[in-house]
Amino acid sequence: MDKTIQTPAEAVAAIPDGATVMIGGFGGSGAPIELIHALIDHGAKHLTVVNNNAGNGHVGLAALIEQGRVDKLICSFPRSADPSVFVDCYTAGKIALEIVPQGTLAERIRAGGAGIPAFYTPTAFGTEVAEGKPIAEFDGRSYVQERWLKADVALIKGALGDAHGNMTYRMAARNFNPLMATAATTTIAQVSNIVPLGGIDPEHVITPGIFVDHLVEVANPAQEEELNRAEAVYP
Amino acid sequence: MDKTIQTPAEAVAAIPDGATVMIGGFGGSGAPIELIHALIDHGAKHLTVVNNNAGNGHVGLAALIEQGRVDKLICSFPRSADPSVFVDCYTAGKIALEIVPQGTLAERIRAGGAGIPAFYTPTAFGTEVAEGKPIAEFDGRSYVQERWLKADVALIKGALGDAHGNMTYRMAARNFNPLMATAATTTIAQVSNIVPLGGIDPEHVITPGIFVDHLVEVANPAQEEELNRAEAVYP
Amino acid sequence: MIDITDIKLSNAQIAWRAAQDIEDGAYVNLGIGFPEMVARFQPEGKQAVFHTENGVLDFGKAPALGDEDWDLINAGKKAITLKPGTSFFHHADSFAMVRGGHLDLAVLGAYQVAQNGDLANWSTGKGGIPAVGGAMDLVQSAKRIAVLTDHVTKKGDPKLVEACTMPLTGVGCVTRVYSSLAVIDIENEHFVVREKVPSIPMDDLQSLTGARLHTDGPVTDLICPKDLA
Amino acid sequence: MIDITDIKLSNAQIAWRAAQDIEDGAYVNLGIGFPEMVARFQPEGKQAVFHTENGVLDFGKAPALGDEDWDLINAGKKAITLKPGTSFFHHADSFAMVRGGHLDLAVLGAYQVAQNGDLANWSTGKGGIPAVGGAMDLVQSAKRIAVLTDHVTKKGDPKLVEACTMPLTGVGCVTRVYSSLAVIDIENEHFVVREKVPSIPMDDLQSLTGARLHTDGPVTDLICPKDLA
Repeated sequence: MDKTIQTPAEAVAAIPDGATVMIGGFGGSGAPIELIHALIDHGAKHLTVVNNNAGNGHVGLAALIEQGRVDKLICSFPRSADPSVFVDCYTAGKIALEIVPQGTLAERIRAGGAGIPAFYTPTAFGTEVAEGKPIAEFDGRSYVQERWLKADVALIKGALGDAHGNMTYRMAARNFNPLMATAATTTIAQVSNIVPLGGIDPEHVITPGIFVDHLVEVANPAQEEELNRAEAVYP
Repeated sequence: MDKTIQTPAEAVAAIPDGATVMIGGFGGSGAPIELIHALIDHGAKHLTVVNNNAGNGHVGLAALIEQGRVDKLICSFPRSADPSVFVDCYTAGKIALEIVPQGTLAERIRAGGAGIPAFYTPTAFGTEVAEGKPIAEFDGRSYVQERWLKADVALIKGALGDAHGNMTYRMAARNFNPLMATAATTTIAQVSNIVPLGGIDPEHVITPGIFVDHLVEVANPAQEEELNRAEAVYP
Repeated sequence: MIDITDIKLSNAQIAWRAAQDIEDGAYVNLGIGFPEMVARFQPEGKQAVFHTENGVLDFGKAPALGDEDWDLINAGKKAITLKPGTSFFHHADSFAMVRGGHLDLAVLGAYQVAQNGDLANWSTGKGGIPAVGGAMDLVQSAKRIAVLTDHVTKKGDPKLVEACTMPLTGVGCVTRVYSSLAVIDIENEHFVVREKVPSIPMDDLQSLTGARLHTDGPVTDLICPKDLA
Repeated sequence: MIDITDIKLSNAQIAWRAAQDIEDGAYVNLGIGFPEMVARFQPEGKQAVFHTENGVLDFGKAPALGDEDWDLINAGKKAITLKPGTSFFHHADSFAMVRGGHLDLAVLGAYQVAQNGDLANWSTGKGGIPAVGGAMDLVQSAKRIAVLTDHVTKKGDPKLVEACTMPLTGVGCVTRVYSSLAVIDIENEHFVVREKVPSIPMDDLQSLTGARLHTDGPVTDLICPKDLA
């Protein structure tokens, strides 16, 4: 078993039009820029994207949106230093938006990966975000029922990876990445280093290989924040 | 802030009669033997205990049951090499038993720690274990509603710990320990080594300190399996 | 009616047969006891990745006697070993793997299997102390559920039945049965015989089964190596 | 009616006052923006442990300009630093801390706070692009919810009101308001004034508030250091 793939282009080649794609990261931290750019080159369109944010500047997720590939975005916080790409698309009615509270977004993705079709949360009870959702009372308190969230594909970014798909992450770049790995039919990871099997201490594995389908090594990956400070534009 | 305590006896001294106590471990692996024995010495009774099993031999949880301290056990698998203590108590009607499928037990504890009052699982649908529980259909499949599980106290066992309560575990001794740490009002941990703050790499922390209230160092902790092979009896 | 004593497969042979169907890289959970033997018989070049509920993936075989580390065990509380690729995780993550449908296969024992795929393997329903462990999670969520079992009980009663009379572990979950006499798929609520030991006539196999056996194409000979350790 | 321009507290002073109430070892989440200033003003010997939604606990202050590592940021996407005791975890674990009631305190900004504790701080309801982030999770689950806010809007309208007119972030959740003029608890669906800046008469404070102010014991002087950086 060897889950490694040579290039980001090969890794994303099978993503079809209309796919639901989870993209890891919180802002630029943990965003798999090279995989997103490969997806732009690949050309898949009419995507539904799940991400915490809505992109920043003109690279990564913002570039995917700017290229008109995203029909719908499911996120918690579509603001950033420069959200102009998303704002323009949204204002022009070119992209649908589903706002999900951040903890609910995380838990819905975890539930998707963990086979929990629905759960109850106190979050958003009594707010317009909960409108239309089932409400139930437990021990005298009211909760909102939320459904799992799954995807066809997850694009994630890690630090170390091995041929069986075991992975680690770098600091706060962990965020949504390990969750999304569990909730997609196909999980594609870029890692800074592919190490030999056994190169990750079993105690330090964050994502066990069972959740990862393909890994590609991207040494010295781009950081969205740095690209934006350099005013980079993709493609 | 310093969460360390000098002895197991001091660590468990405030556990009251009638408490619900989660005890980590899967069989003997990860079982906090010294804390359980300190709890026996402490004398609290009418306890409800949550554990995957029901004790083995005459040490640890089996000893706690043998001393007549446990009114009710919530577990998935009350069998072991020598479950005679539990079997005798159960047959004599001295202990109540709630059987919970292992994954549901784990998820109920996680839900308790994560503020999820209820969730749906496919597990046990159509079986007698699901009798009386609400059933709901999602996407054409039937699921059982399960409630969170919380405790007054969790007794857990780790490898390294620091004064802020950050912890690691040793191999498969991890099991229920990190979950129970999150689901109890007071979490008491025994660790093999208390290390200086910063002594655990931030990437390798399994239980962040927010979930741990008290830590006690028990160097070279007893292993239930080894005690039983030596036919140990406590007290 | 033929005497099956000498023609039925041993547990090791049943486990061997089940092992032949496991694909390279498949994620597999082996139930406590007899199903654990499957790990011994993986064909060359077909390396499954084993999962154990208590939080270990991709572990190695049992250590030599005396080399056990009792913090490194499987769900049956037997000692296992590390190998390159092993990872540890807590119980909620472990059952996220199970419940989330990430396992390709779970291999379990059975008291009874019904033709609709219902499985009874956790309680005889006769009193005693119930103990379910992880079986109820596994049977509802792994992609395929294989059962390894004697074709009949020690008393000679069928274990493959029209409807289970013992308490269920899961409903409509079993996809294939490797019995001591046959390999039988469960399809559309029917038992479909794929293979049988050569020396048992189909009629006798039917007599030893509590529900109608169907065929769908040829029934091939079920032949296993004889001296399996 | 007194002109409050010169007597109201600066944001730094409000943050300073809030910081004085945080106990040693408290687990605290500071909202994006103005509430982040609270970390600067922790009293000697009272060291809170800060949580950020994006998966870091017990982190240090901002790095020097040019020393940023953009994989080490807070929820406001500002660079932070490691310190002994820092830990990383994923988003589901991070919100397990939040939703599970493990945070002692969340400190947030507000558009409006109602006397029953309802909070509106995520959307003005006037169109534009909604963005909720982690606020809805925090307000329903942290043990205490403190709001830092100007007492009135730039136009002079009350921000402490009988009932919120803007979309709610959470219901009945706010426990204490640190405003630019007063410290006000929310108890039994009432605003209870604990402290006020010395130079504002109670009647004027009432005039600047959209709901009835109550007292329950003496109202002490709210005095903050002047030159806070």
